[in-house]
Amino acid sequence: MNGADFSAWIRRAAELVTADAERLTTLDAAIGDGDHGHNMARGFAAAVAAVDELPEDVVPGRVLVAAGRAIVSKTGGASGPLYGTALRRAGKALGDVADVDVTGLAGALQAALDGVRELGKAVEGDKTMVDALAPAVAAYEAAVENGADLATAMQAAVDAGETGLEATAPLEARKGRASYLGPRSVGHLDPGAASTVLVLLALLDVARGEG
Amino acid sequence: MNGADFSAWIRRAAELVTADAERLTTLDAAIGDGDHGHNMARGFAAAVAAVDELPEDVVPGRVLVAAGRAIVSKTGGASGPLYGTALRRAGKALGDVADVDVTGLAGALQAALDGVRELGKAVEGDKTMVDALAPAVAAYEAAVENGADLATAMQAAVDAGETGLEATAPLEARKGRASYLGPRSVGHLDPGAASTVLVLLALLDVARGEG
Amino acid sequence: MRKLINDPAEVVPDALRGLAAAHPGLRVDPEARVVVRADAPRSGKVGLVSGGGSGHEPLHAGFVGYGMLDAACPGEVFTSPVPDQIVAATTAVHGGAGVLHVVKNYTGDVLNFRMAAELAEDEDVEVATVVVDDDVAVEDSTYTAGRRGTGATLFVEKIAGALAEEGAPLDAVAAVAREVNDRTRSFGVALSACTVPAAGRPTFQMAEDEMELGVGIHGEPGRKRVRAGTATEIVEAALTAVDADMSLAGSEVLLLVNGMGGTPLLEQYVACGAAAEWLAGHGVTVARTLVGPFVTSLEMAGCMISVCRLTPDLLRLWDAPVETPALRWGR
Amino acid sequence: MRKLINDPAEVVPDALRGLAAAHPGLRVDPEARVVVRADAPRSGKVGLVSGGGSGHEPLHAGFVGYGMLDAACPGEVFTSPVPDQIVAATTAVHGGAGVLHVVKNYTGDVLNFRMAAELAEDEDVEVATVVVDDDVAVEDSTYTAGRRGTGATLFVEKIAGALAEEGAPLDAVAAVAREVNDRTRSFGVALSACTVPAAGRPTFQMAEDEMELGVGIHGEPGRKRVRAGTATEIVEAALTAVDADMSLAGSEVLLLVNGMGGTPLLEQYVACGAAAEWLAGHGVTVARTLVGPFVTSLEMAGCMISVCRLTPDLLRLWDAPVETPALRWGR
Ligand SMILES: Nc1ncnc2c1ncn2[C@@H]1O[C@H](COP(=O)(O)OP(=O)(O)O)[C@@H](O)[C@H]1O
Ligand SMILES: Nc1ncnc2c1ncn2[C@@H]1O[C@H](COP(=O)(O)OP(=O)(O)O)[C@@H](O)[C@H]1O
Ligand SMILES: [Mg+2]
Ligand SMILES: [Mg+2]
Ligand SMILES: [Mg+2]
Ligand SMILES: [Mg+2]
Repeated sequence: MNGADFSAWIRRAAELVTADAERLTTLDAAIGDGDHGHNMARGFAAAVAAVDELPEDVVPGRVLVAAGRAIVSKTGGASGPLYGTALRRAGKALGDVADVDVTGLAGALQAALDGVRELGKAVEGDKTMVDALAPAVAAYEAAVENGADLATAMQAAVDAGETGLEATAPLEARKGRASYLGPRSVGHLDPGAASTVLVLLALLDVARGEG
Repeated sequence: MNGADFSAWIRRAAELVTADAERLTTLDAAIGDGDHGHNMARGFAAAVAAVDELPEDVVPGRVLVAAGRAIVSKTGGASGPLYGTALRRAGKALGDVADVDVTGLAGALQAALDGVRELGKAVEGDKTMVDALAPAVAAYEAAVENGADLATAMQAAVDAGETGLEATAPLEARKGRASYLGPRSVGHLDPGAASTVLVLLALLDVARGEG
Repeated sequence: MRKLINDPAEVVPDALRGLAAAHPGLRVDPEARVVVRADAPRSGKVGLVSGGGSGHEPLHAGFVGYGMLDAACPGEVFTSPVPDQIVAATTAVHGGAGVLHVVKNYTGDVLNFRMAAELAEDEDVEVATVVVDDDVAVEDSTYTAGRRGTGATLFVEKIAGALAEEGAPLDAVAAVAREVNDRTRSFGVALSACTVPAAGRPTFQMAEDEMELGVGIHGEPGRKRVRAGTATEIVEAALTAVDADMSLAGSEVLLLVNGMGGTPLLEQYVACGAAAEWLAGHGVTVARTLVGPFVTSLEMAGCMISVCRLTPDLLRLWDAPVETPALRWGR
Repeated sequence: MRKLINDPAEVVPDALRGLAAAHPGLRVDPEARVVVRADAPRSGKVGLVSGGGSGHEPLHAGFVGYGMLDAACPGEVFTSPVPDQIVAATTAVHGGAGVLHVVKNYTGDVLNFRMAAELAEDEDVEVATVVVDDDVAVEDSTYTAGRRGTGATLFVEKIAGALAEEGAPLDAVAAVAREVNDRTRSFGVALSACTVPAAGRPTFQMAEDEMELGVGIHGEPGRKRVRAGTATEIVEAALTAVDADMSLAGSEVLLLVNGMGGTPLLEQYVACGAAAEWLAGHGVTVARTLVGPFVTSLEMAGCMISVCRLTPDLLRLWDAPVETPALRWGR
């Protein structure tokens, strides 16, 4: 994947979170403050605007760093710094390579996950986006080790992410706004995990050449 | 009528305005601020309490003055000073006579009307309690001149008061809160005129020996 | 009814107990329903007394203190006080220089204050009365009860209070109070009704997408019911009505953007921005601006705009130190 | 939705234009969304910066001024500000003595302020951070995000602001801010939900006769939903929760009876009276009381009670002069 492919990913992610903004906000209203959809749509719109500014031949790493910076600057809320840091870390991990292969992407995804973990201090089971992102990254790496191609590995990541999202329902939130609810947070999906699946889905679309 | 009869009037009036408080308040909500029923109930309850304090053999004039003072002290709003002044003036007009006859009552009713007119500066047609009280007093006096007895004369007063009340509906208010509505006050009965009919009705009940 | 109360019949005394607990600078009698400055009477100083129905807080009790009112008499919710309260307040603040009654122009308030003034004069207290009637939503005429008193009341109480604090005589304090009233116009817009605790249901019905132009501060219906507009449209409607009655162009003004009780401060500031823009666009200089819920109607949503055409003297008196629960600066 | 706004997406800049028009003592940048004291930076003085989602007005922008905050960064309604705003505010008020960030404990606020602090330090501005977490409605634990920051924020900003105004160094200002937070507990009760302009519908549904105990200031659901009670019952529930977490008997306290935005001041005073009675009955001395809508949730009905156990020093700093749009005394 070259810079254009990564720009396509950001654009596709913006389309998906905007299309599903209502659903994300409704999930957030149940256990948070009902703004996750707006935050994601605002943040990724800013990311697209930043990516549009970049030169044609930009390297993948710079695309993700620019997108991440824009999201941090424009989103606010918990999701802004978290998604922004994830993308910036992924971009830094890619360095200056002009063409990213399956293993290169593995390193980037791992870096994104580490960034979210460090900043948010959440572990799996806390009912956060980590519950979707962590299994997705693991599944991607496993698939790559078994020689899968990009599209196949990303499909595995999305499937694992979706399973992780579903698994957040029975959990009691220990991080983020939902944690204030304690037991009352049980029985609802985590909005950030839901948006994480959408962002992974956007990358799958690009890998499939549908972005 | 002796002091006990006038005390009975005040008690009967308190019963009637309390029983109809909801209706008076609803009328006031339409063209005023929706508290006339509460004001009348509160005011006449205070009048009854004051009358209860008086000696057995109290003269009629003192009953009305005491009731009027209590209403002024406890009601507030526009109706408090107006009803209170009406009763106080009527009481003063009666002086110390121990037994009030039909003509004596005529003077008292006239004094009440004059008191309301002076204090409120309203004339007939302004859509106020004057539109019920003025014709009632006139009808009472006419009946007395034609030799009617107390009950008959009071019946005439009540009938004229009710006609006056009905006649307030098409009027545009020029005094009181309802005047702020201008044309929008048309089509509603005046709450103070409605309560005036109740107070006259209470006197009729006493005259009939039903108080 | 979502009310933070105990017994609807006890709302006023219950609130007065809270007022007493929060403000040691006030002498509060919850039973007699009188709120007096702790240092009253101040000998030689003209006393300022106001009052009216409760439900407009901080008006009037929140304006009792140095440089403003000497006493307030809160009536039942939306019902004027009774003469006994007013007489008690008047005698309590009489320091030998007489007392000014600041009365909002509602028949009930006017009549009860008139009776109280007569009774106070029987006790040799000289009383002057200023009737506040600034609401341009009401068509005025000598045959009617005239206009309602709304936002100008705050201006009158602050400015007359400052002059009284300077030691001016009763006639001068009454004169400046009338001057402020004459130079002030107000117009209110409601986005929702309000509920009197004793009644238990809203004083009027209003659809989600409607607004009441020229509403009164007791939830009385106003000039007309129209489709709800933007903040800019609402402010323009209010200022246009004010300007039509008292031309503002070229004058220096005191601006009050008043929340009616149920509208968030965030939105009151949106209205303030629109008002500032409208006034600047019409050649009006805003010398001072006050934004917040000062003259309220319980939890009614909406706002009222009051504009006072200043003179250098009035501005000086406005800026003079004041120390009350709801308005404080300079000390 | 009965909102006094123009475009829901423009509420924050529109309100900031109103804030700028009303308060010449503030330097407001509606686009950058930063509110700064006109006289900033004050050389040698520690700068105080706070911020958070909008919809809590007057918090925080209404507390910018002498003796309190040097700058505020309002985010979107109920959404934390972004690092760019915070960095701009921090550098604008840095007078060489460093800057204290007062942050309410919400993940979004904490993360955005943390990123801003790192960026500001890249520009050689020393930044200390105090995280406010006084809401006892939330069960605390080292594994969770911890308690929410609510009413204590006002106490922290006022008292730390007073110490900074005295010229104390950053570590001392940060220490007193943490001390105030440690000595304060709050509990809120909602009688109705509120509506975020961008969302257009209430954040939660509540029946007429229900109340939400331990509600958050973003309309987050609280501890539990129960049948609405009297003011006395509501206040008792709040103070019992506070007292269970931090025993109050025998201490001298600062009391805040805070309206959530949609509850009339008259009713807030009823709650204040109930609170004063409960505290007196439990051997608590109330040194100072503040009643009004200071930390709000748009038009949510209800109230929050905050109690700070004072020391002589904290009381002195509380009484020190302050001059902001929403809190002013002593000058
Ligand atoms: N400490 C954390 N670590 C990881 N993810 C978190 C953390 N806190 C919150 N989140 C994620 O952020 C989401 C909420 O984002 P959003 O609603 O945009 O922000 P806010 O909660 O500030 O309104 C949650 O659903 C959760 O997935
Ligand atoms: N100037 C006046 N003269 C005579 N009656 C009046 C006058 N103003 C008001 N009223 C009467 O008072 C009634 C309203 O009384 P009430 O509702 O108790 O007082 P308020 O209007 O202060 O709430 C009106 O319906 C009218 O009949
Ligand atoms: Mg959220
Ligand atoms: Mg009425
Ligand atoms: Mg009334
Ligand atoms: Mg949020």
